[in-house]
Amino acid sequence: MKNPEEIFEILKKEFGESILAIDKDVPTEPIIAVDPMYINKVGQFLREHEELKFDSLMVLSGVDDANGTKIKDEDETEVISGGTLSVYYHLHSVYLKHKITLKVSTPRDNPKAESVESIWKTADWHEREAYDMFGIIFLNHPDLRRILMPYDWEAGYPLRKDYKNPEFYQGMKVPY
Amino acid sequence: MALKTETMVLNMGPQHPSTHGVLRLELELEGEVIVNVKPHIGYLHRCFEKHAEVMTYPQVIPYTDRMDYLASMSNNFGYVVAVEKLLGIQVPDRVQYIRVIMAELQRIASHLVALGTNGLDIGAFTPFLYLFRDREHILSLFEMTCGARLLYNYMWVGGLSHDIHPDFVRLTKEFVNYFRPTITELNNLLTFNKIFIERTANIGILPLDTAINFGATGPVLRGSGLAFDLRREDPYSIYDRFNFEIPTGKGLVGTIGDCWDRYYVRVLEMEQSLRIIEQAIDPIPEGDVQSAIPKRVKPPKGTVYSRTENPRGELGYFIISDGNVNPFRIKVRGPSFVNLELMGELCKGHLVADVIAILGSIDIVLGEVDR
Amino acid sequence: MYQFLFNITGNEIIAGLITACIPLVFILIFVLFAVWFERKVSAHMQDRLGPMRVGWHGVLQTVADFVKMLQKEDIIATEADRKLFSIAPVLVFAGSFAAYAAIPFSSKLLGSEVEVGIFYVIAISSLVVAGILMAGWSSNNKYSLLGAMRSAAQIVSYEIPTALVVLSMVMLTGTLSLDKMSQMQTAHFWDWNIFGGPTFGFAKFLLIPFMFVGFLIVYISTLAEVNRTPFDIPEAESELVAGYFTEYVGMKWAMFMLSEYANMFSVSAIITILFFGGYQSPVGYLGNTLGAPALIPFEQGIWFIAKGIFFVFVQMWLRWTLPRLRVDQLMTVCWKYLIPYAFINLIIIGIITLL
Amino acid sequence: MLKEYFKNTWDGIWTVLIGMKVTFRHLFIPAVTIQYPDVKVPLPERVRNRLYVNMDDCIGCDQCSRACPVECIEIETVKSIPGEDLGITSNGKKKALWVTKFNIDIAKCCYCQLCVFPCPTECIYMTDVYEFSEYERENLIYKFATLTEADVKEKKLNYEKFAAEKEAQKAAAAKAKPETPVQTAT
Repeated sequence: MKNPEEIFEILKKEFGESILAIDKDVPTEPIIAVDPMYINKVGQFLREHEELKFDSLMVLSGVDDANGTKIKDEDETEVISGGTLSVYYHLHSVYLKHKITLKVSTPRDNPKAESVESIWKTADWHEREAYDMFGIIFLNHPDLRRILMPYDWEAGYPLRKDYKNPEFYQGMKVPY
Repeated sequence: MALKTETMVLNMGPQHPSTHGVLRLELELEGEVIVNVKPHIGYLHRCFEKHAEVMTYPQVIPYTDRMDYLASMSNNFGYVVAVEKLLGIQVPDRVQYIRVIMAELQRIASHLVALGTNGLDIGAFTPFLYLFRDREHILSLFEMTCGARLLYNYMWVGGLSHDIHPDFVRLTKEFVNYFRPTITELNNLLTFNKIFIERTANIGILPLDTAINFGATGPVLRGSGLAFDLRREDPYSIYDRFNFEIPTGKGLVGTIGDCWDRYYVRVLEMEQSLRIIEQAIDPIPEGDVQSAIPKRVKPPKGTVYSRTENPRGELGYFIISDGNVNPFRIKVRGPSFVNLELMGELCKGHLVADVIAILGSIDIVLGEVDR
Repeated sequence: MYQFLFNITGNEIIAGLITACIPLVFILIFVLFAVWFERKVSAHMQDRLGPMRVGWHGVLQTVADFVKMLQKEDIIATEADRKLFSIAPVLVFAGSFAAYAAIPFSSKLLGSEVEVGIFYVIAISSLVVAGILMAGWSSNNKYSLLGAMRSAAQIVSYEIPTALVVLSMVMLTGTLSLDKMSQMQTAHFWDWNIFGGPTFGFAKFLLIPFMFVGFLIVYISTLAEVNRTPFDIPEAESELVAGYFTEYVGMKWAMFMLSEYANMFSVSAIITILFFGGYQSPVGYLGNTLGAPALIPFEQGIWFIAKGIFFVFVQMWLRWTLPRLRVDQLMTVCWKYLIPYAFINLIIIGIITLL
Repeated sequence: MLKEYFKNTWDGIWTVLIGMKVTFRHLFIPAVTIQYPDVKVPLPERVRNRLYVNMDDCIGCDQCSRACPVECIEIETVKSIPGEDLGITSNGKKKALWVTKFNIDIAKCCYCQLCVFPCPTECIYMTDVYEFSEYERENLIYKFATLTEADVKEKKLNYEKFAAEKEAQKAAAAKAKPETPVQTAT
């Protein structure tokens, strides 16, 4: 049973600079920020390490931080440029009964992160949903396609803050 | 020269009598044996998360009802516990007791549907109707307290929308006494029926480590033998005041973790819920259920991930709030969404008829899968 | 019956037609009754009320359904193989209707007193398989194809246990004709074959357990032949939507229903003849006591139909209690359980009849 | 192996008979279903079906339409002129707004009852009428406003006239004020 600070120390010792920071002040749970390209190694380590043994990934959620600059282009629609799209990993150890939250921030223009599908099988659909809703591309994911939206939905990624509904989808009027 | 055979692709769904909603299973068949299953979801996607970003916190509650429409009370419970953790407010005991009773009644009602449809998929029509007749009693209890039968919007942030009806306690006790013998009747009729056992034992065996790796939770995980129940693991509300066992799959008729075990775990869980209701129904303290409801719910900046034991598994709400009235981002971890990934794993090598039995035993609700 | 009509009309064709029409009329009436009966039985078994609106307790419900079927538009799928698609229901109904030719309803009213009655019935009832395969193949739908293949395997493989048990009964009674079999089991119910047959003596008591086992085997296998639960895999709603008659609508679909219920009665009729004394009444005839022998054939007819309907009720009772077997379990039940038991039963009865 | 073979057969027969006993018993248990159109289930008093607004209590405060998650309540109000008397609501509040339009689109309503709680005069509440299906979707938009078209126009005109007068007075007062300081300056 380890609390997040100890886990952060172990990770810092193991991975050094790819573990960026831990912010504890925000209420209810400390979050460890990790470099997007090392998340699968960190995940592998967290699962194998006998004191940690994070064998189940509870949830993997994409978030549009909307911290870029807001530009108003011609027909007054807001387009956010710059800023980050981040992915939160909530891990839990069934046998050692402790939890940890990892965060990965990827730049908005080409959001890329390593896929953890090989470590926790449940990440397969969660990552596909994060891709479908935010456009975050997970490298070497078995089949990264849209999961909830229609497969050929090319009007962008719905859950982004600056998403605008397309007028028509295959000839059908979208806003009812 | 071996006879060249190619696999036949059979599309089961989205309109199919036993896919528990609009789910399309793309089966690759070799004769009747399944080579590969690819579930296609998204037919019932109503963008709950996009809605949640433009609603205020109390207005999101009717939307959480509609996610897992067979267990709306538990959805409300999960969301409300998350927001209260974020706000850091303490809810009076009367509300806690009523919430636990309502959540357990909802668990029984949801299991009744799960068991009924599981039996229906395998061909047993009558138990389905007996279980729905029992479920009517629970629905009328809910209707008496909050006015609605399926989508309640009953649990509010910090309290409840209505206080319980004066003769709610008496009727719940009546229901508990009425319901126990019907469980044994169900066991006689379906659970220990040789044909039912033949159809579900040793089918869709889920070993424990794949279950954990796939993130399966709830009766699906407990069917594989691990006593992992959030009401005991990570007790929220006042579940630590009640003693109840956590039934797990013991492989009575087949190996541990097969369809029959998942089915039987739900039957035993109904009895445990009855025990909790009995322990919780008497000591309901007096008090006003709407005292702790804040006038304007404006949580501080921060994130919370709270998870509760929904009848189908671990229902998690990951809420990010940036300090103003409507939430910045709500991500819902639906248990059915995660359990459905097991289909590809469990159905290999089985027959078409088994896919239905396995899908019935995993018990998914498409509203929660597609959100 | 045929002889009696031949004397009146003097012309074989008309006499033949009329004797054929009697079972047809009986089937139509029986099906109207049986559909209503099944809906009421299933309703009350499930704490429901069943049809209540059309006529007293929904009695005219089936008539209403029949009229609805009549005015339904007859749709044939474009890619469907037209000719096969239309012949299939006719063939299926012909298969089950032809079985009634040899079934003796009472001593007077029996189709054609053909000597090889039971042999004929078993042969003709496997004509249904061809009809089902045609239906499955011609509706050009994956689900119906799967359903038809399954039902062909099922009906063919369940012929064997039925034939074995029928063989053991023929060995016991010594005749193939259904009519003679019924006549042998006369007077009291303990003379029925289920209780060891008419000849009194030590062999009778020895036979009773094996007769009961034989009855169970033939009852289970005829259930499978008629595609009733727990063997209704070809039209398993939860897997194959509706099996081989998914694409059928209106009158063609009604033909399938007609043949299913006709089959149900013909199968229970054969079981009553083999084991429960055909049209013989268990307690003697009212006609004898009142001294009006002309009354006896009607009484026999009533007894026969009553026994048939009782077994149809048991089939319905099973349908609303049991789940459905999987296809390969269906085969194991038949080949690994029913056929071995039927063989042993056959051998033992053979030895006993020699005593 | 043989023992298991006979056990399977025995199980097969015995469990089927138990199941049949259960269903046979249910033949004699009275049915629980009712014949719906003729027999109707009595609904509890807190039931939430069709919305109803008692217009003489409504003060047009727009609380309910703000609380509605699906925005199916549209309210338009016109301020009243001081002289007019709009009457008192049941709990003694003085009404100050003419409610010219009060539409509830019951087809969009999700029956969550969030609008009933914030209403200060409890004029909006849910009745137990559940058979209100219509042939056209437009009929599902319930118009509760009690003012006729003519009234609405008249009220608007009054208000515009009054607003214009007030505007004129304010302009005049503003003009009057700068004159006085000018005098002192010279």
